[in-house]
Amino acid sequence: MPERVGVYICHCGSNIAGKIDIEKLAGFAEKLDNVALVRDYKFMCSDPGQNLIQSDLEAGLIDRVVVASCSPLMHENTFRKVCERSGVNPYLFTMTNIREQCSWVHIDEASSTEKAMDLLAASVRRAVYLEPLEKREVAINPRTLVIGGGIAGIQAALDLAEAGKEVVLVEREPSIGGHMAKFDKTFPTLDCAACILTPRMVQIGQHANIHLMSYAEVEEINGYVGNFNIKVRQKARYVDADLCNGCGMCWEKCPGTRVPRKGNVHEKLSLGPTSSIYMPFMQAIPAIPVIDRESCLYFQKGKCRICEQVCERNAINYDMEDSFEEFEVGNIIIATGFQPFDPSVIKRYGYGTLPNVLTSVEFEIMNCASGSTGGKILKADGTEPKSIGIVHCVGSRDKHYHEYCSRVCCMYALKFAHLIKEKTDAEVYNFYIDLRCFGKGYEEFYDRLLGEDVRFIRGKVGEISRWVAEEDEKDQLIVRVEDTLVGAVRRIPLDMVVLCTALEKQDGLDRVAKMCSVSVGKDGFIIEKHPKLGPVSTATDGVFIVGVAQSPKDIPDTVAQASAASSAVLSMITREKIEIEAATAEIIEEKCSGCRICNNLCPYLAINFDEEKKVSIINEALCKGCGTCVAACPSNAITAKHFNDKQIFAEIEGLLSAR
Amino acid sequence: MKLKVGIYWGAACGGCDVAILDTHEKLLDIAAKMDIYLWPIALDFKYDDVKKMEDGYLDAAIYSGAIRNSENEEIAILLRKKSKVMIALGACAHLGGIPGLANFYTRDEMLKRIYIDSESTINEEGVIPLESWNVKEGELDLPRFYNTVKTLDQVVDVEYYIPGCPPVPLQIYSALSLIWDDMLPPVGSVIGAGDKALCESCPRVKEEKTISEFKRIQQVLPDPEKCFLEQGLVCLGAATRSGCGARCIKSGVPCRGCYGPLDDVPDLGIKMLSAIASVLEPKEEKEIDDVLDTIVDPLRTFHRFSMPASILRRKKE
Amino acid sequence: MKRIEIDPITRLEGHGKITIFLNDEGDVENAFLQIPELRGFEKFVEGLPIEEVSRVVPRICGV
Amino acid sequence: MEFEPKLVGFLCNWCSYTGADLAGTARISYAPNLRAIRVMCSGRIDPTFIIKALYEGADGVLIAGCHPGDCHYQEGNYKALRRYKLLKRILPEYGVEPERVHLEWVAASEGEKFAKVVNEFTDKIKKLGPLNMKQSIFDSMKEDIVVHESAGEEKGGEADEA
Repeated sequence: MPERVGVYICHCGSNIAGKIDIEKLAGFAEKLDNVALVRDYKFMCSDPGQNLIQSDLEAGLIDRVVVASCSPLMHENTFRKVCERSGVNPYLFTMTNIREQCSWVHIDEASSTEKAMDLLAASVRRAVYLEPLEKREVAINPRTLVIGGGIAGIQAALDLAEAGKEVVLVEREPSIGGHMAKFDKTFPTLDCAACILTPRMVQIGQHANIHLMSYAEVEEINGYVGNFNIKVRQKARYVDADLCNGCGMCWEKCPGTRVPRKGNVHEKLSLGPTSSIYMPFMQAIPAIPVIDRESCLYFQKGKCRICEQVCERNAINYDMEDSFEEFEVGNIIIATGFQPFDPSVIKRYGYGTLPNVLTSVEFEIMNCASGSTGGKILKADGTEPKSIGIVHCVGSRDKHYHEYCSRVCCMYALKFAHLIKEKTDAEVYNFYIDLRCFGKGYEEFYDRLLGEDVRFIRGKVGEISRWVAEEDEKDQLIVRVEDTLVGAVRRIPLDMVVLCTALEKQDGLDRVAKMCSVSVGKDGFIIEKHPKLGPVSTATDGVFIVGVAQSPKDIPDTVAQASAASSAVLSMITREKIEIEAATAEIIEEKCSGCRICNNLCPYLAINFDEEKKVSIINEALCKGCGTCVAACPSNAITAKHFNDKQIFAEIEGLLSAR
Repeated sequence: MKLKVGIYWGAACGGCDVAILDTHEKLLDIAAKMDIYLWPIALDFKYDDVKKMEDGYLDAAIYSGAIRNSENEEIAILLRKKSKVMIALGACAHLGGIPGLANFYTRDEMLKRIYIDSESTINEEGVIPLESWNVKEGELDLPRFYNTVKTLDQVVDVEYYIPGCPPVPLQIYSALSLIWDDMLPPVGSVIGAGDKALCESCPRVKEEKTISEFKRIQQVLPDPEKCFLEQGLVCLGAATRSGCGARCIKSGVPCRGCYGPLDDVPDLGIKMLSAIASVLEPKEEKEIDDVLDTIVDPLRTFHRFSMPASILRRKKE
Repeated sequence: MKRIEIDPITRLEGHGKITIFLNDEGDVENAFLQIPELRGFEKFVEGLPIEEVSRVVPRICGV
Repeated sequence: MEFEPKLVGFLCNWCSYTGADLAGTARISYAPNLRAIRVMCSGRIDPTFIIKALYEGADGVLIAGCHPGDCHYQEGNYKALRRYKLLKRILPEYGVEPERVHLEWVAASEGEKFAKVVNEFTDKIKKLGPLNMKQSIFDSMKEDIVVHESAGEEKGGEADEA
């Protein structure tokens, strides 16, 4: 029996009926081949509208459904569900967009109606070739991989672990903590970063549900939502984590220097010990030192082995090699954070060539009570600065570097100003473009700073130099800036300048993105599934992004996202199963010649070559149905379900069939 | 009962007929199974003999060659009438073949080049062949030279296709044996060839493909073990039906698609274009252009044998 | 005047027909050999890459 | 009457189709000549579709996908770009002006751009005039007929298998 198509035309109140001659369109539809019945209704998406379709399907009058109404992005699901309820495969339905792409955008009624007729003819022809598709489900492994052990990863991992789910937390550095561990205070509440972070780090280290892999990197990710296979490289620490008790004898006696011990204050900036065997900082988790091969005398010159001699636990092992661990997880959370922009590329700011020009990260370390200056703000020569400039937007909001706003600099610049005022008698200048104090308590913090005798100059700093004019400026930096509120170029001598550098995508983020089959945008950050409705999800099911991996953001937003992602993961785990794309591509083995044209076209690595059968095969669980391989297959051995050649040819013919 | 068969050639080179002869001793089997009622290259039957047959008298007509002129079409129509099954033999009848390359030109452009501009022809009056010519004894006529070369199935219904330029002799034999064994597949099928693309029977090692430059065969010494396409040599094997035994490939030259497209591929050339473009390396427009610059004469390469059978058939006038 | 057509001429490569006119005495008055076959390689090899020409022109005659 | 071209558009679901919907939501009016076919990704667009559309009567074909780097499927749009570029190169050999096939990147947020692209493309094709591909193919064969009819019944040169 030939296919019987039911055509349903929606008036959408006057949204469609006001511009399209419904009667004419219905009359046209009736004459099309395979059309069994045509109905029109005020609102097809309403219950009575849906019931029209349902009763026709249930009465067996039709076996294909075409609804001419709004965009499929609006109501495709609604009508698919109607089909399902009526016991008909939802893929036997197709939609004609005569609202968004017709009645709403064309002025003339005659041409709108004509266009609607063409679109409808295309849908009807397409409908004839539609094929029922099976819904597919995959089981979700309840274990989760969190990549990155900064505050984002810590929060996400703890949320999941507390809910009783297993987590593997992989951190590239020897300790978790990330950037937050380097901070002294956090804005705008000025609470001590270590005081709020350290307990959480300790929890991570001790949690029964968390397998912490520090000093480790994800090497490979294969598989798909619910079933990812992970391979992690555990880099060699040269210290046996099971034996070490973190006594500290090794780094006290180590003659090697990872951070120069000589030199000025700024050259010696460090959070942890400066020796070759070191702890990144004293609260590190795990509290196990690591040997820096580059500066270790034994690795470089072949002798020393002092740490080995002083270690009472015999934990030092110079022969340790990188090892690999493989495991499976159901979901992945990318929490890789950021790296600070390197301002030395902006030559006119003199970073790296002029003394006393510091980046914000260096300034944070200097402020940190456990750092090498003991939290004191000092010039390179060890004296206290009398004046400090804080330059905003270094590398951010700048077409030459990053167009985006890094979102945190204004606030940490204010925090710096406050800390300087608290710790020194220095004068503080903030050079800003705009002050963006948009968070809870942020504007109030700015207000507070205004009362702390901090100067604000609105203007982008043009140059930082040593062009001193007078004797008392001789050790100073000269900042030239246009004060745009006054309308004059100012020349300000300062003892020290802090550059508020942009937050950049973390080094290696592209690699992680590629492994997870997610896209990065122009700015280098991972593209979320939807900027508003899916900010922590990605186009790849089971892969989530939190914190700066998605875009620059501050700690509260990062933590909120981390909890959002962990809740999304929990929702997946609790479901136990997930429905995956039914409209995938399929290789017909009997037609595949094994030419391998398609093999590296798949962004999801869903296509593999079966060496025995000499044919390519698609892992349908990985396939997202983009159809790139289908268009490329020179022998049409690959079909795109729901978008196959026959369906699209029928649409083309329908669109162009003369009326 | 022996089958009654007519063999004819339209715009062909005779290679298909020779391929039938090249079945060697199998020819004896063919002769045992079939009586031949027309075969201009080998036997002396005239058109009149065919016209005198009852309609449907022949069990099969095997037609090689493209439809290049009205005589080709006329005999195709005649044979169609006189036989139960029509078989297109070889690339020309199947796809238009090499004569189909004329579809990049018009009839007038062709005739001018051949009869007037030809370096070896003295034709000061610019005479081109006439369709009829009165001599004092009477009227002579020649077939009309067509503007557009057609495939056999564009002028008559065709039941089966035996592809190739020329078809592999053994494949012809096995295709013919389907007739006498009464095992013919559904009408419209390609017989005497494979169901997959040539890569299936190509002995070269195939890997993932990324092409950053195309080369011409004289510019490189190709690695005999490796896929041509991966070495930057345009090869149509991936889009071409197998069955030839990879004879070109084994002789060290890439495939040009004489066996035609696979089932459900409406346009071999355009499909190959898609496949090749898909595996280019660059992403930037300028770099893509640079790579594409290295493909010489793309359309006539992709449509070497199949222009008349492609969707657009010919160059628009 | 009698007209005899040998169409096609057979057992050779190519297409042709012969038209013979006999006079009333039955003698050949005139005879014409007509070659209706033309495919136009002259034109369509123009502009082909040189390495491809050697793969196209064998199709002039396959016998 | 002014020539009103028939244009076929192949729009990717995530960017360009959404962008076209946005033009609707924002009620940005544009030329009614384009009829869109939705595909999931511009990478799905087989050049055969474009040739087919031209054959079936389209005067122009528009391909629209996500901006480079923004593809929902990571790199489908690059494949679309490469195929498009190679296709454009061969169109003149079919006697078809390459301008009749056009590719644009239209993001989901670019409703206005979509409208502009359609308007500009419509104008461009109006200037080029009708393509009439199918008709011209059959017209080219109008004279290709059996003239002497010494065998069989006359069969016209026009063998439209379609």
